[in-house]
Amino acid sequence: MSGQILETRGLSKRFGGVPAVDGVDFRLAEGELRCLIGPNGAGKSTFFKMITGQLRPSGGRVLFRGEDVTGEERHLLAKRGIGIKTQVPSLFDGISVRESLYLAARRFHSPREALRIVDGILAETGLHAVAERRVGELAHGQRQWVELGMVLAREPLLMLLDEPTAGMTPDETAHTAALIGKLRQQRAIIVVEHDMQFVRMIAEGVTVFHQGRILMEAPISEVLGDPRVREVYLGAHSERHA
Amino acid sequence: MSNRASSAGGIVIAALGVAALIGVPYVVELFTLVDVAVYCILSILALSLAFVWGYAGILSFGQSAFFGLGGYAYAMAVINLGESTVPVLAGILVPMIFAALLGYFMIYGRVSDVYLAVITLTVSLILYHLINSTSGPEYTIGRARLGGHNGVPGLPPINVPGNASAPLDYADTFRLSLGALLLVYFTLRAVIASRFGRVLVAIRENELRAELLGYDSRRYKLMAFTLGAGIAGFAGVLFASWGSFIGPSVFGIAFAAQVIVWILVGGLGTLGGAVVGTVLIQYLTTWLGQTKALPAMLGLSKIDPSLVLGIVLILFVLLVPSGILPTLRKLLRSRQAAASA
Amino acid sequence: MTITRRRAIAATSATIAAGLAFPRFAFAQGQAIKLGTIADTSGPLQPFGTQKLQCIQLAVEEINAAGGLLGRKIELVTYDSQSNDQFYAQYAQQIALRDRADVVHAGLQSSSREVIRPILRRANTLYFYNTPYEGGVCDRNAFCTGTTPGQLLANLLPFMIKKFGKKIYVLAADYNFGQLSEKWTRKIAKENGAEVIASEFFPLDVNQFGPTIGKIQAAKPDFIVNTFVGPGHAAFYGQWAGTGMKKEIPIASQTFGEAGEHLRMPQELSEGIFVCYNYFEELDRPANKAFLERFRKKFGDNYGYISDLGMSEYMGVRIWAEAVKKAGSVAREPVIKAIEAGLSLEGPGSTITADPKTHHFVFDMHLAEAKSRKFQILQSFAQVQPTNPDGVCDLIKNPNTNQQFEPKL
Amino acid sequence: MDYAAIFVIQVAYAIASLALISVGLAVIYGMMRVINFAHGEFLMLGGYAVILPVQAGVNVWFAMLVIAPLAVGLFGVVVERIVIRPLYGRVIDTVLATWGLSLLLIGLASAALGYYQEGSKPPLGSVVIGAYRESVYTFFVIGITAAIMLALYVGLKRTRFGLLARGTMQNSAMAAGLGVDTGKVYAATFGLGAALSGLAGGILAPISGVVPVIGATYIAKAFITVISGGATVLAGTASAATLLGAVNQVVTFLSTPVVGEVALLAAAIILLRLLPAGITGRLFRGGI
Repeated sequence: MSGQILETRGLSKRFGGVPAVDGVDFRLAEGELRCLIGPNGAGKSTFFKMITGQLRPSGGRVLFRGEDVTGEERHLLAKRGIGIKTQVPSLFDGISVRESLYLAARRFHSPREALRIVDGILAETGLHAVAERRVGELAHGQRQWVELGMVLAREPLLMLLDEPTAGMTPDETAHTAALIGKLRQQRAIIVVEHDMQFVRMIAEGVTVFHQGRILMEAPISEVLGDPRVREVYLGAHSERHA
Repeated sequence: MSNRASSAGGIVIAALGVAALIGVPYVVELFTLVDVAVYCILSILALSLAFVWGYAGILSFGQSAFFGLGGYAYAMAVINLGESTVPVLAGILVPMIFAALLGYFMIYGRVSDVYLAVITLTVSLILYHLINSTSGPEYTIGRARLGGHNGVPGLPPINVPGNASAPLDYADTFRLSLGALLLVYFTLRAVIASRFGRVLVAIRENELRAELLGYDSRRYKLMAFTLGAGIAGFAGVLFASWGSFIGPSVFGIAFAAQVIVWILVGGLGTLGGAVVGTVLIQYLTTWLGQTKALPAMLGLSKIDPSLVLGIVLILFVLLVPSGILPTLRKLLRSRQAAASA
Repeated sequence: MTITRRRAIAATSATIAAGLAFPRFAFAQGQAIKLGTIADTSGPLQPFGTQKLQCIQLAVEEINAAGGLLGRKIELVTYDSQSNDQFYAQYAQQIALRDRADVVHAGLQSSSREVIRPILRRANTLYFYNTPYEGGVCDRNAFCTGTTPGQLLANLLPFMIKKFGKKIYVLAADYNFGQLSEKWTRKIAKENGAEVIASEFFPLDVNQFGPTIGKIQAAKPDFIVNTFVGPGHAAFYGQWAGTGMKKEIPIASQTFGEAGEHLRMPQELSEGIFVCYNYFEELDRPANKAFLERFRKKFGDNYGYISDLGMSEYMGVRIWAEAVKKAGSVAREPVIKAIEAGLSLEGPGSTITADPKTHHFVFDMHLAEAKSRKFQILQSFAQVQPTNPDGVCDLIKNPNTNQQFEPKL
Repeated sequence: MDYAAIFVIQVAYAIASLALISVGLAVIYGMMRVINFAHGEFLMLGGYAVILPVQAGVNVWFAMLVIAPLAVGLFGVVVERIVIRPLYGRVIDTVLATWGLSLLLIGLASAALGYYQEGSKPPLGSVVIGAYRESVYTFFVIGITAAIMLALYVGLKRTRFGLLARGTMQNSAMAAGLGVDTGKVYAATFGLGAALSGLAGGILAPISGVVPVIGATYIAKAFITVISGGATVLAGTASAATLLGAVNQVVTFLSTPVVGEVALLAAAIILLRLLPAGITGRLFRGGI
């Protein structure tokens, strides 16, 4: 058990009777990188929100490093070492990039340490050119980087990344993939992605969500060849266009 | 660059303030001192809301209630004790405790922005109704009667600490008020520049993100709300001492509205704006209470001050939503840019 | 800032002065005498404040037209307190410290009086409170020219008790005026063998009386005594009549008609309400007719009603002017001494005479009933002494007294 | 026993008048998410729209049921166009602008009309209940409030305007895409809320009279009722008015009007702590 950083048991969330996440048993090992895929509305973001305390589960439990953290406050979960980059970037639009990163780093580090971390991240993400600009003025791709940078600055044990490359150019996407590759040396990461190319770039383990449940868990190559997955995607696809 | 400019501004303000503290009582007439003192006191109240609303993002529409609580706490204590040191502290602490309780209720209950605004305003009105119905002799704290609608007249002013027989005279009251204003202004500047203040601004910008980064936003907001209440209470103490009187109208909706107009006119998100807005609007309403010139010009028998306040409020929201100070700064900056181009 | 402010103030005072200047008289050089006043000419108390200010203006104008005082013109300095006691505090400081007024005639509600009285006492500025009130103020710096319970209730209540019975229900405004008036009512009722069976107090913004009307019906009093203040409370009369209780239980009021309510309300609401004041427009006296004529000439016919509220202001200014003449000085001490000599003055409603011990006044009281939108005088009481419970207030013997005495029950 | 009847009638009246003064605010807040701080002054205008015509000889029922809602409703449409529309989506700015409007209207009314309470006797006379008397108008207020709520329910549920309005409020982009003139719908909704406020002010005018600041005595109660009621216009207003009106009047009977009012406000705050989304926040999602 000590090998698991995150475990959920029968985790469920219902909205007005409709299940969005329905009895999910999920395990993630220390240092593991996992991709979550699945059609829109499969429950991936809801799943993330329950892990980070943004939503209170209707049922089931969340264990982080073996401790029950179900329904804990957001800031306490963050304190335990869970960091999240949300689907729509959640940022401090009115303040500068540098200040945003500093506040993220400063929470758990001394001022001197925080400054060092900020400089490192600015260099790593290529944001140093816009470090003094207000976050609200940045282009979409840059905003993604700022949020990613803020999650990194905290140096979490578990990183949840919800569609980190949405709105990025192919170059930026590749850069992100490289960065994630580097990050996984030190921590566990879960990435929600639609871009299969990207998934293939970064991950071996994939969990497929469908209608609030785990459809399958397997290496990427297997998942892509699975007829059920194809049906889920194509089915959902054709439904949307009906 | 802008940082350096603002700290240079700070030094100028500090220097002018100290010069005024020492010099002004010798050059202006007595009444002007009394007048300026009340402007300073009301500016302190405005600063408390400028901080709570502008920096912590808490829509405390009932900020004047803490001012009133401070004034009443001072009044009750000073009538019973005679010496003013403890009453002054009571006037700061009572509103802080009240705000801590109320704030816990609202902030930890995660009441939304607008509801918080309405609840704070309603609490102020509850206090108004409560205090207003305590005219009877049975509502007495020690030797002090709450007085209901009558208010509490004839209060002893603040005295030299430890010496009840040395009450402050008008010049001293002026020095105390201006000194307090400078103290509060620079304290708030320091708070805003500190980590605490920077986190507050981050929470105002995006509470969810701040929490996901591990900051307990509710604790920060509660602390800011409580601090703001203490400052407002301090202003209330000074006000009660200044006029020797505190009455229930400080809890009324009209006074609550005024404080908000001050902030809005001066500019939300600045401290200096709060002072500018207070002085302008307060001057305007006081003047309207005594002028005959303006109504005569317009062919009216008189002008109701609320009419003018209303027009000012609407015009600012529609046309100058960022307030005087930020708008002036912007104009100045764009002119500088044009000049250097 | 300071400079522009001063300029603005200078401009303002100039306008005030210009409005009052009488070109017909060339006044001796020397500064004008400053008479300061603070009146609620906006906000809910406006109907009272306007009347009071107009009476002061008339008195000042008449004195100036007759050559001023001691050869000097009176300059009226006016502030609008906007029905807010907080402004009374501010403007009282202003009048005393900046304007350095020679005398202040101000205050409507007892609460506003208690705000400015200590301020003016500290500043040694002579103060006149010209409003009927709950009585008991004992302060050498202040003169109170309005009626007190010993003059009003002490005549109204025995009449009501004799006519209707011994069970009284009191409805009163919830501040010191109402609170102390209720105490006086209980005291005077007891002295006349009657009893207050219940009392209710209402903040000034209360305008719904449904539950109260229910309670009154349950208590079945012989009559009601009210001390209502302001437009909110005036809604009671309509609700009372709407319930059909108007014909069942009569009302005696300590305040009705003082803002001319009987002129504007439907006649059936005011019919049969009993009051007792020291002045009514209806008083059949030549001096009164002449006064009303002068008032109408200045303010037009459409002014509403002048009650004892306005008349007290007029007489307050007049008796102060008389004292200044007698003293030959506008200074505080000689003026106080001149009044304390038992100064007396004939006015439109009554001769008023100073009571040196209490700094209150003696005058005729009249008991009246509202009939066809007029007050019909039923009975008059000549030269009634002001309230001085157990003679505790004696400013001649104890000039340093500074408190408001309350009735002992 | 008769006293109990009077008690029950007064409690029913308190509930009805609370619903009456809140319903206009509830329509505007519930459908548009605009907090109208000038609501009290809309009631005040409704009152004057009855008192002034009646003085000029107009029939009181015509003034109350036709002139007051029409005049204030039209005024609401103008206000929406000038003050509200430029600020859609800026919740706080709307609050501040309508607060300014509130002060402006108080100032205008006191300049133009002053504070002279005209006073009037409610029409319809009185009835005898055992040893007690009660104004018939009290029953009228209870009855007409029920009628207004019912009419509003039918209007929002069954008419084309109700459908358009509800659709626009839920998704204005979608409604615009379907060819609805959303600007008109907003104006009409605000106008409807204003008209209801005018009607309420008119109905209450014969009882409480009208002065320029009368809005202040209603505004806190109306806010609290609407917010305690929650998201739904009718169910929320009705349930909150019932609860708070009953608390208010029962306490008033037991003590004084002031304590009654404090009890109302305190009950509302406790309620909001327990149910932050209001009474109907959970129960009637998507209802009206």
